Amino acid sequence: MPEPLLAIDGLTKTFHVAKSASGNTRLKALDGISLTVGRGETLGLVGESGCGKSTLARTLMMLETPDKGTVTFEGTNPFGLRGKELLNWRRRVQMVFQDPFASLNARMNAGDIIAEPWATHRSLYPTSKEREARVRELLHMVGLRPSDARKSPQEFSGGQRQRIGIARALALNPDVIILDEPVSALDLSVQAQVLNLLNELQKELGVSYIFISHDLTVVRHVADRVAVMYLGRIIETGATDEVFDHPRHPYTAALMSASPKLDVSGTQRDRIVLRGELPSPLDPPSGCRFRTRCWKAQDICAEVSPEPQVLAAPDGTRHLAECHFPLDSIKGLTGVTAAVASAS
Amino acid sequence: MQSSLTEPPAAEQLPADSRQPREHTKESKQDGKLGLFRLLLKDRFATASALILVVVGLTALIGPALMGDLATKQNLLFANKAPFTVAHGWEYFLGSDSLGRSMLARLVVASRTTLSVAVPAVAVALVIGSLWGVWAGYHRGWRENVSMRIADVIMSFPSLLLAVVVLYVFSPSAANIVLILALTRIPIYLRTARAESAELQSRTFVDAARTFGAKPSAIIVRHVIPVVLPTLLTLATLEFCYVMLAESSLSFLGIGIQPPDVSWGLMVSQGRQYLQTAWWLSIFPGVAIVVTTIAANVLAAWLRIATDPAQRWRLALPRKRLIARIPVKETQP
Amino acid sequence: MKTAAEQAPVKRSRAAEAPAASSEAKAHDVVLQVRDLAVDIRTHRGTVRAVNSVGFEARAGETLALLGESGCGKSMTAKALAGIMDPVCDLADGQIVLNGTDLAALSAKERLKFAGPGLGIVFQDALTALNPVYTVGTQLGEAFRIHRGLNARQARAEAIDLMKRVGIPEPESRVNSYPHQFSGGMRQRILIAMAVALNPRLLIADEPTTALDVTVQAQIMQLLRTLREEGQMAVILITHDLAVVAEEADSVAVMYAGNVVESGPVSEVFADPRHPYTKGLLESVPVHLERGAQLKSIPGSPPELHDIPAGCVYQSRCPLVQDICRAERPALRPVTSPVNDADAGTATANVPSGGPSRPARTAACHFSEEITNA
Amino acid sequence: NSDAAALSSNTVRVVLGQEPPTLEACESNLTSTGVVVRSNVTEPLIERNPKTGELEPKLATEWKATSDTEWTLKLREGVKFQDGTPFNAEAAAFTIDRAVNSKLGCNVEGYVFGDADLKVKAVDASTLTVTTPEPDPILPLRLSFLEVVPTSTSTTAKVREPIGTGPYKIEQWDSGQKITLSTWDGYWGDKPAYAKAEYQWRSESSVRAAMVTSGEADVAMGLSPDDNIGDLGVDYPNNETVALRLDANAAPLNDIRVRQAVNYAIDKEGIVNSLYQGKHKVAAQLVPEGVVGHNSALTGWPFDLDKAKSLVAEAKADGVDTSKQISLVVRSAQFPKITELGQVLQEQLGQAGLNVKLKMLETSQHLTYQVRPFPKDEGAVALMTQHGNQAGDAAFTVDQYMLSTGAQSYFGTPEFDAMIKKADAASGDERKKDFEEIFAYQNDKVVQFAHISHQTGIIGKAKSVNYTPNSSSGDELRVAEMTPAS
Amino acid sequence: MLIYLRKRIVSSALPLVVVIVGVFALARMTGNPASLYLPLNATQQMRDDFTARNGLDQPLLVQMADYFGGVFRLDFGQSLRTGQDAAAMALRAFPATLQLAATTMVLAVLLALVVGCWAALKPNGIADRISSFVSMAAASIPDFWLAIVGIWVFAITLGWLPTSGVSGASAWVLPIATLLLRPFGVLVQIVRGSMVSALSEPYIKLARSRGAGELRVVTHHALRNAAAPALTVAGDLTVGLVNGAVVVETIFGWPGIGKLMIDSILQRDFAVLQAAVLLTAVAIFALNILIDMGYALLDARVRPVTVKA
Ligand SMILES: Nc1ncnc2c1ncn2[C@@H]1O[C@H](COP(=O)(O)OP(=O)(O)OP(=O)(O)O)[C@@H](O)[C@H]1O
Ligand SMILES: Nc1ncnc2c1ncn2[C@@H]1O[C@H](COP(=O)(O)OP(=O)(O)OP(=O)(O)O)[C@@H](O)[C@H]1O
Ligand SMILES: [Mg+2]
Ligand SMILES: [Mg+2]
Repeated sequence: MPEPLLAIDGLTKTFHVAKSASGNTRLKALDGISLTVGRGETLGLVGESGCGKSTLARTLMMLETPDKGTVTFEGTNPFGLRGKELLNWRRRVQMVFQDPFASLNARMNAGDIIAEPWATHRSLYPTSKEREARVRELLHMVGLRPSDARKSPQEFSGGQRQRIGIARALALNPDVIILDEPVSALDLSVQAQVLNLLNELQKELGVSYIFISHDLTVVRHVADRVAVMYLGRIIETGATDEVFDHPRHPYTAALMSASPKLDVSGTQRDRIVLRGELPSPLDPPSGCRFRTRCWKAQDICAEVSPEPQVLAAPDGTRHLAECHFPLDSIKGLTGVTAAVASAS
Repeated sequence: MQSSLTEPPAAEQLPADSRQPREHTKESKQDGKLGLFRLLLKDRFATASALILVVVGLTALIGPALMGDLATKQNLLFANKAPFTVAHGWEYFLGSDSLGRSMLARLVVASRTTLSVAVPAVAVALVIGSLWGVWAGYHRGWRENVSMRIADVIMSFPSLLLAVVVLYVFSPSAANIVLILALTRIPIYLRTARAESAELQSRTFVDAARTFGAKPSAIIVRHVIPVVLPTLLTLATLEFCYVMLAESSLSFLGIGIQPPDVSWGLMVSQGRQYLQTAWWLSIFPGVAIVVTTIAANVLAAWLRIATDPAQRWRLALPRKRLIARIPVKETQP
Repeated sequence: MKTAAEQAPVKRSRAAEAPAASSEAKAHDVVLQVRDLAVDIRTHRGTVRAVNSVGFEARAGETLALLGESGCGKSMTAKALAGIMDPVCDLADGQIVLNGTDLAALSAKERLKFAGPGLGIVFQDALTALNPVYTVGTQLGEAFRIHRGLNARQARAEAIDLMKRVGIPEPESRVNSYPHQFSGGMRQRILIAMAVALNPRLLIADEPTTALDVTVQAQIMQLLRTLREEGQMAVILITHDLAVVAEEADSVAVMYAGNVVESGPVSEVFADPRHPYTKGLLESVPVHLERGAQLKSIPGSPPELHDIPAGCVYQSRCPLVQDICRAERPALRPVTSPVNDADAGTATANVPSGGPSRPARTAACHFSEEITNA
Repeated sequence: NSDAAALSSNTVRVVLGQEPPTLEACESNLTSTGVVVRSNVTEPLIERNPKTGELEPKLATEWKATSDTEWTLKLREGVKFQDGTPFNAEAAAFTIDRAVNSKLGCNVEGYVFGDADLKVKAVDASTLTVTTPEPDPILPLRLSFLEVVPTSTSTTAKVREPIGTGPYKIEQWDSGQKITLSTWDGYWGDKPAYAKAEYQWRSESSVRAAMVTSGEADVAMGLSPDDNIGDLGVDYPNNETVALRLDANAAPLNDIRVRQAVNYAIDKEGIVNSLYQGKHKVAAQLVPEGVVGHNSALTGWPFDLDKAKSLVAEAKADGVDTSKQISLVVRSAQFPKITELGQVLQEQLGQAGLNVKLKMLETSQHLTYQVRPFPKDEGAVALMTQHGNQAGDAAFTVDQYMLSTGAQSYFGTPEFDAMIKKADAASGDERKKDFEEIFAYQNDKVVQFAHISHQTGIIGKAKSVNYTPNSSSGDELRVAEMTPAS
Repeated sequence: MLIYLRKRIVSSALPLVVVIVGVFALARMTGNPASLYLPLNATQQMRDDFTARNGLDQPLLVQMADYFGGVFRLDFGQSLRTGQDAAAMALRAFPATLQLAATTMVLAVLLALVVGCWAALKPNGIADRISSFVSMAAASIPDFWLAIVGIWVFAITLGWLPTSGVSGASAWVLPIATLLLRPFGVLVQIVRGSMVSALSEPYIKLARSRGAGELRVVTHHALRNAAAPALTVAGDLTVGLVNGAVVVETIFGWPGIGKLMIDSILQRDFAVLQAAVLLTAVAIFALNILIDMGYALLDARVRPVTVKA
């Protein structure tokens, strides 16, 4: 296996918060996350709201300091970098933020926003002429007009703003871009435009993406591999089609089935509707974290945390799941639905 | 309702030559200023306020040179002459004071002292308090705690004592009054700036700047200050009023501006003895204070909206009764 | 002018209510009829028309989906129906007939009586739509205090009842919690509970799940379904998720730049779009494609509100554009549908109440007939 | 306000400029203390008649010098203190010892007696001898400042509410609000007309005036001519004199011609007439009429700007740096219209060609300029001083202001000092003449002072009260002299 | 909550010490009070006696140590001026100021709420313009001037109110009216501003969609949300009143702490000054804590139990 561009091992992040009901003040937002991203690859990251996706992204961007675990980018740990080397790392890893409204300063115009990174990385485009040319180029790349450089963020629609965010991330010619729900604020036709853009960039520049999204249809479209998160842990990873077609963790299965399908036949699908709410990350369940909502849970699930198991994938790709009772890969979803129907 | 106020013409109509982006930016900046000015003209109250402030400013700037002598020329036989008559010459149109000096000239000369106390006092407190507060709020942690405690200390410290000390150790002068007023008002800005900055530093666009590797100082300058500034400026205009009043209260207690210097506050304070015999001695400077502060406040309120891209539309909003319906062509089936 | 809800006894048990409601409203009865709705916004560029001659109808026990690009006026329409427009917006024209009463003709004060018992609305952003300083119980109970004159204790009991109804566990203790103590999904449920508190005939849900992940979305949709069936409510669902529309809605109205450009039963519209915009929208969905393949998207962007062209609103992006499109704005006309040919002849843009039980199929395009063939 | 009316028939309400810090008898030379205590609560052995300037018996009936340094006093009998104890020589001796010889640091000690210790002896119950270290012709006058207290009074601490022999006793002191005095039945003299006196205090003179106008007070002290009190205002000469004290230790004031020029440059008539509505009198010396030693022949300096200018020019021609700055040091709010006066003086001296800077200072700062040791490196100082001779004898003025070592004097000459020493030791007419000469000599040869005016005080007085203020009313307001106007 | 309170009180202790040390040092920079308390012709010997008697000849640090030693024994020293216990003087004056400040602020807040809400209902409407003009004028009139005019009009000309003093309810009217004006003027602006933004919040729309009328929307929904900024400013203004109602106290002869403080400053009555400053500083710190608790009452989100650490 080739050396991955970015490797994360055992990453743990705890937030200190005021007391919860049980008196706990430590919120484990990330709990031993291990992942790899290859060069030119797109890793999709899905999971319920609040499971730690954004925290993972922010930790990778060194906006948060992890308690434990390592990040390796081309063999070096970015958290140990200082000065020039740190700046260089900053240049190579960029992020597009979840909220296109909040991540742009409303008092700057689009051109200034896109050019902002160069204020720190002066050597990249030393003359103002070069910078202006590059801004125009970037605007063009993300499908905006050169004249848009003068507009301020509120003059753009949500989709256009997201594109400005992408242009800003591209300004430093990074090797990895972390995209935190880049399309969930967009409507369909704009979403299509943005996805096309990302796709082209990857083809042309060989950028790697970590693509966070709720929308499974979109993830399926863009990602080479998917990681599914639940309460701060990666519970399943594998090649996209493998995970989508043969989910092995009950939660993944539930997620897949909950995703609405554009099916105009009008027939009601059977779907797994999970019982109960996501448990509070402050007081996660013992043993397997999903057991409180899992229809397959047994006594052992409450006692022993499942270890990730390598599962056989029909197409030979690496498929990992963290479950004591992984689903049968052949039965697929139909079997699951039957099981739920009988359980409830 | 299409007025010249509308934004620059749609992008497509601009000269397509994008090889001259510099000119574009220049143009747009001019546009912006012009736009602001036109916007100002649209609001009658704001325009009037701006005019008043300009007049006051000019008066303070050139007035003393024109009227300085007149303001000190005493004539004991001509004391406390009533205003609103030109019988004694134009310079006594606003009457004369208890030493027979021209009220008009004294008001003009006092405007300079007043502004040269109020403006620097507000400016110094604003700059120090804001920068400090922004810095403390951005970094949080002990810097924030220590700063807030310092603010508490200054707030609960009797400013009068400070005034007496400064006037004792140094001498009573406008500069020292500026020093006292600035020092005691720093916490106001400090607190506001800290609160806003603490909130801002958790915003996503600040995080975005961090991911480029921008230094805290650069982020503060680029992202925090421009957002906090309008609030602080509005606060500063309220404070402008406060400082003028504080200065007159110091005069009342005998530790403010000292004659022969003259400020509006001092004039009000000294004129109070004559309220029943020569009302104009304290009414005119009082009116000057009130009018100036109202004008400053109105303009600040306006400016705050006008510089906020998200609120600017409010100003240019046509009144409800003026709505012109846009006719819509439609074919009937 | 009393509504059914107002005449209802002050306190009814939930159990007794459901059958009563369903007897009042027969399934497929037209609950709301909107005709020629127009909304103006006063902006610094002058007054613009954000919503223009919008018409549709909502039926008891059914869901009408409003689809359309961001900024096309969906929320504005919803707010106009609920009578809670921003101060810069004016209802310029049109009728909003709810159960036989034209809300558009009422004064703001008279309208208050309908807010709650007549219609309820759910906003997209559950965090900002709940008042952060009051407990959810207080906010849930308010409708009862206003419209039924209950005291605080009674209102609280009703609030607990409501929370049970929308599936919030342990409502007795959570009724005293503040909005920020709830998760996004629960907040959304509370908003829904608030909207259905007085069993309105019409529920408007403006992007109720956009901020939520799919598992929560599924739960919310199921809740809406249950409530709709229990109370024989008409539901107007605003979303831009075509998959949700496909799964949840009975009929759909597609909006573009303030105009309804196409409407009809979901299955028919999705299977056989008769407006190029609808067609483009359906084609942008990333399904059943090679990974990384180019997605279809509609080129260009919608016209700005102050710059809406004469003629068809979609002309700048339409692949079929002709001279007539630039000259004349096509009206919403019935179109023939292969699925529903029989009704097509009688359908009109605005069906009077008591009309046919199936919603009509309409489109606003000069070439709606050609599209099928294209 | 019928309540107030009923009250006012037997209560006289007085409003003062400030709350007395204490009513301690040995501090009663402080204006705000004395105005309440003196002759109301406590009484002195000997009393000075403010109108005539003569000393009159009070608790002492007779006094005479029994030697150069010894005075013998005969005390009144049958007088009781308000606590019931009898007044006798022991009490009188105790009072003097307590005020003058103790470590209490009484204000009156410094004010009247300097650092001289007195020997006091109670010869019998009603006879007292006082021995001074040096001959002191005005000892009886000095004793008139001592208010007699009983032997039960603390000798280690000052007392806030003294017990005296006066017609009124302290009924209640609501700190910050008011002091109430009520008549004491055991008083040896006549019962006063008012059963009660109530003191309040307001620092704004216009408010004090307003209180009389609105009927909230019967007597208001220390009003300003602009308080618009109309015919409720009563003028009285208050013994205060305003003058500039010129520091001859620095240029340009070290030249007598410049000091003379200062005198010529001030338009005293103009100031008195315009600022003080003609109520003050132009002054030619530091003490007003009525004080022993006042020289009624002195006419003072005329206002003559040209003369002033030429004197300055002369001095300049002789090498005096007349462009050097003179600090005109003024205490803010010392007396009505002082700021205006300061500005007028600055302007007028400026016109004479002097470079004057007005310095308005608060009390404590002003005091550092007023009394020795004077601040160094201040250049020439012209200090505005308001001097009130409460005692009625020029010695109290001259020792302080003119002796070259005087606490408030910048300079003097040996010759002048000798004149003063001689006058101090003299008595009777000779004393009077000596002091008159001294005042004339100062104007002629010394010119440390530029006199401006003798002030007139104004009190506000309601129509319902009969009272005629006199020159000591500001320090000693005798309630017993007030009667209701029927 | 109690833990939070304890924390706040502990963290206020150090600033309090700083305040006292500062006052102590600054006060002594204003010079030896001897000449104020001794007759003008006092001899050097008397001055030295005075200085020694009051411990002013010691090095500053020793004086300070003595003082703090005294404070721990609850002995705040004696007034130079009146010879009374300094703490007793401060404690006697304080309630008068507190009552005045509290009454004024309560009235100012109530009035400002009413006027501010009224103005906010129609931004830029007639009511808004009028109230903003009036409130700005109110905020910029010098208080001593107003006080004197008030006395002239209401006490002398009309005879409705007493000129000054503390006797009877009517004596409160003028001082309060005078003090009220600035807080009122400032608060109207603040209330109006935060009301306008609160009224444009989505939850207000939702309340309307539930059938809440205008009055209910304003009083039940917007007001509480708009109250926090008003609370902050009201707090600062109250601090100003507690610390600096000097002018009004001076004019109306109100025996309050502000007057006591300025007198002590001008009279170099150090012990009283220190006691008064300590007392007001404690009060101000307490006020700040109260205000923070007020926020928590108004808005559950800022309750210390739920905020993120
Ligand atoms: N700064 C912080 N302090 C305390 N807790 C935090 C902080 N940031 C995040 N959390 C908590 O960590 C958990 C993970 O949050 P995160 O934002 O990573 O979720 P997410 O998966 O991105 O959710 P979403 O899909 O809603 O964006 C949540 O429970 C959140 O409340
Ligand atoms: N208060 C307002 N002032 C000015 N313009 C407004 C205002 N509110 C809405 N608009 C404009 O009216 C149009 C319709 O807005 P609306 O909120 O109805 O869109 P929408 O269809 O709900 O979009 P989305 O899918 O993004 O929610 C938009 O172009 C918007 O910019
Ligand atoms: Mg997230
Ligand atoms: Mg919307």
